[in-house]
Amino acid sequence: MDLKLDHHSKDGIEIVDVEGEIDVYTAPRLRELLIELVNSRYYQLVVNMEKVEFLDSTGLGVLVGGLKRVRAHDGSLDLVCTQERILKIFRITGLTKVFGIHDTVDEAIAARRSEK
Amino acid sequence: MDLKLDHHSKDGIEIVDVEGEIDVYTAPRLRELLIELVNSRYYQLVVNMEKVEFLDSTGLGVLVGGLKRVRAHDGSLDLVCTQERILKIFRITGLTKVFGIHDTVDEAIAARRSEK
Amino acid sequence: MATVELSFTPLPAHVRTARLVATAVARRSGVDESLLDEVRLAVGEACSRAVEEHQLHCPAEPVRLALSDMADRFEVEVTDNCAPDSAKVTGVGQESKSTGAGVAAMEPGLGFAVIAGLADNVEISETAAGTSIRMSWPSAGVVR
Amino acid sequence: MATVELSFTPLPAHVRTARLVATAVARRSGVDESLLDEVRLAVGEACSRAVEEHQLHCPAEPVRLALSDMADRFEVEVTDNCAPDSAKVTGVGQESKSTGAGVAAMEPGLGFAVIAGLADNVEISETAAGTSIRMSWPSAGVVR
Ligand SMILES: Nc1ncnc2c1ncn2[C@@H]1O[C@H](COP(=O)(O)OP(=O)(O)O)[C@@H](O)[C@H]1O
Ligand SMILES: Nc1ncnc2c1ncn2[C@@H]1O[C@H](COP(=O)(O)OP(=O)(O)O)[C@@H](O)[C@H]1O
Repeated sequence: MDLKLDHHSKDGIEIVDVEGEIDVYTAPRLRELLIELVNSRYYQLVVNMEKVEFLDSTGLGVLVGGLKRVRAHDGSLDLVCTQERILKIFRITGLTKVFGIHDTVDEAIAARRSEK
Repeated sequence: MDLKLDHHSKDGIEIVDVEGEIDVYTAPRLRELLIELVNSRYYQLVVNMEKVEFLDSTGLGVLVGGLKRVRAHDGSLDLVCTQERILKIFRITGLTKVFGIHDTVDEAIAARRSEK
Repeated sequence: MATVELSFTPLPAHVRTARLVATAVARRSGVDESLLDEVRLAVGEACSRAVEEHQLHCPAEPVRLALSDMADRFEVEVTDNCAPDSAKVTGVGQESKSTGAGVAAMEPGLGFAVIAGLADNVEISETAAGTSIRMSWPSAGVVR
Repeated sequence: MATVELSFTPLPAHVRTARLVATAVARRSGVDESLLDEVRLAVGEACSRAVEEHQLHCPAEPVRLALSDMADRFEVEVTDNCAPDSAKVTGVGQESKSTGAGVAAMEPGLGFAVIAGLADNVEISETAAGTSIRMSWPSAGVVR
């Protein structure tokens, strides 16, 4: 399955819905979208990974790159993910300590708002 | 998908239900079953191909081999198949003229009984 | 140059791998969905034939499958690496004596009949290295 | 001897073909279903890394993937054919300058972190011909 990307605003936070495989072949498209959002001054992002079927290190790299970009503007990039096979990849690379990872989009938004 | 084989008697005719892929890898199992049935004196066979997902020339060869074996005992081997992609393979190899091909198991049985 | 090449020990199980790879690469190369069934079947036939030849004549040698993205065609070449033998091409699908148990189909020529009926374009050549079956289908060109 | 070998031009799309083949052959070789996700991911990482190296240093050379059925292990070897370079192994997943647009991940070492975290057994060797990553998983032995 290829990559499907969508995004919409919710409570002032931009939600990015990702579906399919984020790998060396498709990750450049996610990277472009994140750059485009930051260029359009969206600095509070939540990437919803619930429909991601495959994630490799190129995908991880793109997410880390996005995080760096929004942080340069005092922004945030949180993740929504409950799939064990995807969480495992964040765990073995130590990235669970770098990203806020939540069970639902609403929880991610709530956590972010309470921090402000 | 691998090959699944089942068989049962109906109106004195042995119905062989085939499911999955009949190819160079699995066809030997179908061949063994047909030989076993003939050795057990089942000479009137109907092979139900409605759940066959893939068929190659090795599979065709096994069916032709089965037909020859039952004919040596004045028997018959009819097929049930309505799937265009499978029918096409019988057509391009000229085997639609060799096998009786029916839309349902009941039709195959009826055609066989009316011939007797 | 071939885009993807697969070589495998001559075993029926690997014919399935070959079908899987050929179909995936054909799809990626822009071959129409309606033709993928034909690609899968024709590649399977050509590889089954090569596996059979190898089992008879050179079981230690791998069978080779080459997939190439041309401008507007998707080309497949299956090569066996057994020395040529005049009976070989016509012997496709024939009951093989030495493997006995069942790699081969029972009717001579069925495999080629399938290939000829499916591939848009087929070329068979005998070289010193063995037999090559080259088939191709139209494609929407390289889509990457 | 490798059971199945795949060689492909260094393009990200073919990394998908490599994953597909490795997973299918691993399954057939008796690798447990619960490990297939790891095989798919680790092979993808190793191939992504090789593709990146080739794009930088030898874009005309194919990347090679060899899959072997051992008695009770399934072994995968990914070989790039670029001359060794001391910075190479640590450079996995690093943003590559020349390919720019995005084959590479952004964090150095992520690819290897994934491989190391997933493969049951990993060996990396630098030879005159290039870098080889060899990984293996337990299997139920040859099931054919
Ligand atoms: N065109 C392709 N070429 C090679 N591998 C592919 C291709 N498309 C998908 N894959 C790989 O095959 C696996 C299954 O793909 P998927 O898209 O889910 O199913 P499908 O077989 O319908 O394409 C995935 O791991 C993916 O990386
Ligand atoms: N173990 C395997 N090795 C190589 N190819 C396989 C294997 N199993 C299935 N295939 C091929 O892959 C294609 C899809 O297989 P199928 O069994 O329907 O799905 P799955 O991907 O779940 O195994 C078929 O054309 C089949 O020939």
